Amino acid sequence: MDFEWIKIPYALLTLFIVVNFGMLLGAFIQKIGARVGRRHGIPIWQNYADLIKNFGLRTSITHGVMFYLGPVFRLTGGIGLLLFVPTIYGSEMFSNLSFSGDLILALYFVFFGTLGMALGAGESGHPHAAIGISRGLSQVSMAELPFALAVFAVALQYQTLSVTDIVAAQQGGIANWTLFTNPVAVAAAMLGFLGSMMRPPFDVVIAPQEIPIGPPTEYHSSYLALMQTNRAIFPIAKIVIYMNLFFGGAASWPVFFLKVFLIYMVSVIVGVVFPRFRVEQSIRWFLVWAVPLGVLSIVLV
Amino acid sequence: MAYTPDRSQYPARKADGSLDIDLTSGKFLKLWQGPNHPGITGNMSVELTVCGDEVVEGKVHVGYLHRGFEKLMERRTFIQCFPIVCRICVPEPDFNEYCYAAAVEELAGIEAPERANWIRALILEMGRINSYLMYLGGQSGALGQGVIGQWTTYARDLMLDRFEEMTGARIYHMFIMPGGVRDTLPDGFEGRMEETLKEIERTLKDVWDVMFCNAVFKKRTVGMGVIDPAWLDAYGVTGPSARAAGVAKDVRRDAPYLVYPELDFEPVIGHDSDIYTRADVRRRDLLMSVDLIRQILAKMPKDGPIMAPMPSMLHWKIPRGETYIRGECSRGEYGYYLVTDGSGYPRRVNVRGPSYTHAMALLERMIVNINISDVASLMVSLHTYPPEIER
Amino acid sequence: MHALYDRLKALFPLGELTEQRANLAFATLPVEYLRPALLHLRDQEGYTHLVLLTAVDWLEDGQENCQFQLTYLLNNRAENLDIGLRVMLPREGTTMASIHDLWPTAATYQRELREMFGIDFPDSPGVYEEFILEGWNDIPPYRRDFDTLKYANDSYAQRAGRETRDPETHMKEQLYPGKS
Amino acid sequence: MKPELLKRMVKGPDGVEFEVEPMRDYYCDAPPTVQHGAYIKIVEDFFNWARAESLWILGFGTGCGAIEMRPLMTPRFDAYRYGIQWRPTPRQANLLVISGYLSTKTLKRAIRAYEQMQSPKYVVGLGSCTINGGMYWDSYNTIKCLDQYMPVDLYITGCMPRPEALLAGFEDLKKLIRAGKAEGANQYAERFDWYKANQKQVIHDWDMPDYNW
Repeated sequence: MDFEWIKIPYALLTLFIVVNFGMLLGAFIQKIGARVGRRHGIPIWQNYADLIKNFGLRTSITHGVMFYLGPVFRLTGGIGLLLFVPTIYGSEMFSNLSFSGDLILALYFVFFGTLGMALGAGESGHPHAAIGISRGLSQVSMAELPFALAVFAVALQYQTLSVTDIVAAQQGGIANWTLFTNPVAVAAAMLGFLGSMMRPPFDVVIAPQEIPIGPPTEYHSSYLALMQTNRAIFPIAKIVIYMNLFFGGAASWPVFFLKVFLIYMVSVIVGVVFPRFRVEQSIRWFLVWAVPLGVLSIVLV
Repeated sequence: MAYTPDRSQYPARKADGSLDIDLTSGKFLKLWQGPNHPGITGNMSVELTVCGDEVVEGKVHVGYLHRGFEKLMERRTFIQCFPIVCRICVPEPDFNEYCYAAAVEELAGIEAPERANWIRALILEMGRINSYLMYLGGQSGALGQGVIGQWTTYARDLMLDRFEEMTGARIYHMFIMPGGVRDTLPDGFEGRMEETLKEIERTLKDVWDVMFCNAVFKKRTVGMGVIDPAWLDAYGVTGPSARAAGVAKDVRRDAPYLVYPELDFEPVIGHDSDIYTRADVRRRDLLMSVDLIRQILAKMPKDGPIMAPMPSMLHWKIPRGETYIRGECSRGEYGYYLVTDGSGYPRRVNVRGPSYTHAMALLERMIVNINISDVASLMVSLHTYPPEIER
Repeated sequence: MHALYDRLKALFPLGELTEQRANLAFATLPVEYLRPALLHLRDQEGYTHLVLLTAVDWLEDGQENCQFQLTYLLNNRAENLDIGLRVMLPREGTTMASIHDLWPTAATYQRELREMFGIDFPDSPGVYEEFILEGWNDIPPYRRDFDTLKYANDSYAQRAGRETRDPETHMKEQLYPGKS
Repeated sequence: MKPELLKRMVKGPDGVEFEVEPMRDYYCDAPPTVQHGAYIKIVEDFFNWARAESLWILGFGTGCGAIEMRPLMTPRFDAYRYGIQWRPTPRQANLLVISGYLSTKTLKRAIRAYEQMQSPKYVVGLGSCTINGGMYWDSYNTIKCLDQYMPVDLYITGCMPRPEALLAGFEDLKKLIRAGKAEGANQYAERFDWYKANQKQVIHDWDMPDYNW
């Protein structure tokens, strides 16, 4: 297949839409959380103001090259994840740079940002950051395990490593979704999803009452702004993968927005009322509940 | 099958019994929690030496809030002391006013009228509810469950409204004067109070469902931070922490003051002495306070004097003497030791706050061998307020 | 209370009993008998709760009485009785035996006493660490001869415009204007 | 001086020997400098708008005023509506709320936190005790005038100020920021020697524990 240059502006357009959607969705999710606490919560444009302010700060302190590269890696992870997965199924404009083996790449990119943060936060020299990142790496690895198992189950089920093909196989009615054809895999993956969204009960990585606030402790000004941008992109990109693999993908933007919102809400509903696990408790939780489900899903396929 | 750390051998101990901790060995890390740290209750700090995820040594540092009250009161007349004592403990200031007023009255031979005593008991119970509501929010917040804090602070705001209509202030009420109280209850207070109490009960029901029935909360708190009942006397543990260990230490019952002999209540006790039990004892104590307020409002005399006849404030001299007044505040035994020397100024005032013993010796003892994640939760469960440690 | 006093009096040279309330009394004791008395009260009489340990500075009481008073307040919860043991110490170069082995929590009180009054407890753990103050460069602040207002005026910049009035003259002017 | 504060050679876990000098503050060698805003006024105005709409308070309850901060962030008053949020680390915060009296011990930490914050940064003093000492005017351990030690943009009076007063105060601070008048960080840099001299006069023990930030 020839590479078409027009794909690049299209991909950037996707990125633009997703960044804005991520910012608004993030604020909206916070508002929902605030409603549970009987508050109104932040204004919907708050994330933009925060972002501009952080870019507009006049001073910043660097702790070394890796300190700078940490947020960059993280942002790369988010953008890379988004760009190599078809955002809108069947649309020439928004399939981005997907190719036949992109599932493996996507799995790698999910992990990439945390690794980058580990290097950057380690350079910052703050003990809270170091503790946070060691917690983060162990927990993300554990959350990744059921997800990876579920992805393999799905890949085996559809006999392909291309996200586009997996989405194509799920078209034609709700009953064709992996959610119904392989519910065990989806269950395992959704448990992993809870673990990787950094919301309670699995937010011990950034726990403000223990190690405020974990890896990003030393990050400020533009570094923090980069990470905020990533915070808008990365969950959406991750949800896009879940949506494509398990929930039949999206054929148009409205369906996309709706599905992303609903999948996001899963982690929010769980997160808003739960306290957090200690890191070894959460690892044990994944080992006891999520990993057997993942193994079972592979066995069943 | 929980992993239980065994730190009895490691780190090794030096000949004088102190821990042999070499920070440059790379095996230990020094971690400061506070004063600028969201997991710390107020403005204090804990210096942790950790090995892996476990604390091997903890040191509490206080003094960030020291204003020297005990010195300042020595150069103020007895009535000038009255507005500043409440500032010693911020979340539950009324106990300072009561203890100070009662101590002065006792040494000066004044007896507060009965109705004033009822109003005092009412205020103290209202303050206790505030303090417990704040605690519940803090305890769940320390474990990352922020929404409970929102609900309880909302309920606390309602109680602060009742305080405001009664005393005119939200936090520092300056209501319990030596000799009586400043004012009577406003019109229709009982009805509005009843609504507030109902709302608090509703909130507590939600808190029970979301916090105490929550599997993760149980997992983090059951069996954590156990106070051995043998430590109670050694470390001067009082209040809910002692009651959670199965000892019914409650000054309201042990050494009744104000109108408590006429009220019908039983000290709440728990048995497991862990963080969960301490939280539960406080929750049930809160419900008991709600009940006590209803009893007080029902049994209270509706008229009568609220101030005893007082000598001229400008020339008020109290004969030489010393006394100790105690009361059961939400954290434990709160007391004032007042010494007078016959002049118009107190010779010495010493405030015995329960946090003084809980947050220093007891916390340093309990913090060893727990996970870094549990430090905040443990500290909140002892319900410490730094201002009363250092005054 | 008197029964307890008589029992104690048989064992220790106790001073006169000051009965403040039916359930609160104070008695003075020579320094060397303090520890056995505390032990006796704790182990035999059920006074297991150390309520507080604090000091009073009797600076203005003339030369012979110019000393520190240490108060050890013990509580018997079962019978609702409190007894305060007073110990008089000289004001200068004071050292005192520590009781942290009887009540571990006493170490905190002793740290505070050393810092705020300058009463030394040489055996008490951590007693020489700074407790509340940091970098203090004057005499211990709770001593009566320390003047807090003078120290505050010397050390801190005061904002202009604060007035301090004598309550008596101010009230007179407010209530009876014109009559001095 | 404590023995661990002396200059000495230590051997690291990797076997390399190096010299440490704990009393030297490794990160604070350079005094702060005056930072100018963007050259184009409209850009600076835009940034100022964003700064005003996104006030991140450092979660440092220095005194009793901190107790009214909690109602401020909860249902009754809900300051999140106005773009006010907590930030647990000074690196990310840009508003330091001195909530009440400062003892000299806390002042040292507050100055450290202030210097760690990124410019532009703002200071709000709560309560009469930050203005002239308030109730503690004759106390030997609290400072009386906050603006002697750090540049204060706004005082909120009261003992203690009610949450409504705090909200009104923050709205006023926003106006100041939008007008470009809240340049405390630059003021601190310009008069750095004066501020340092004042601080040193009050804080006698500059030995800072090995803090995490």
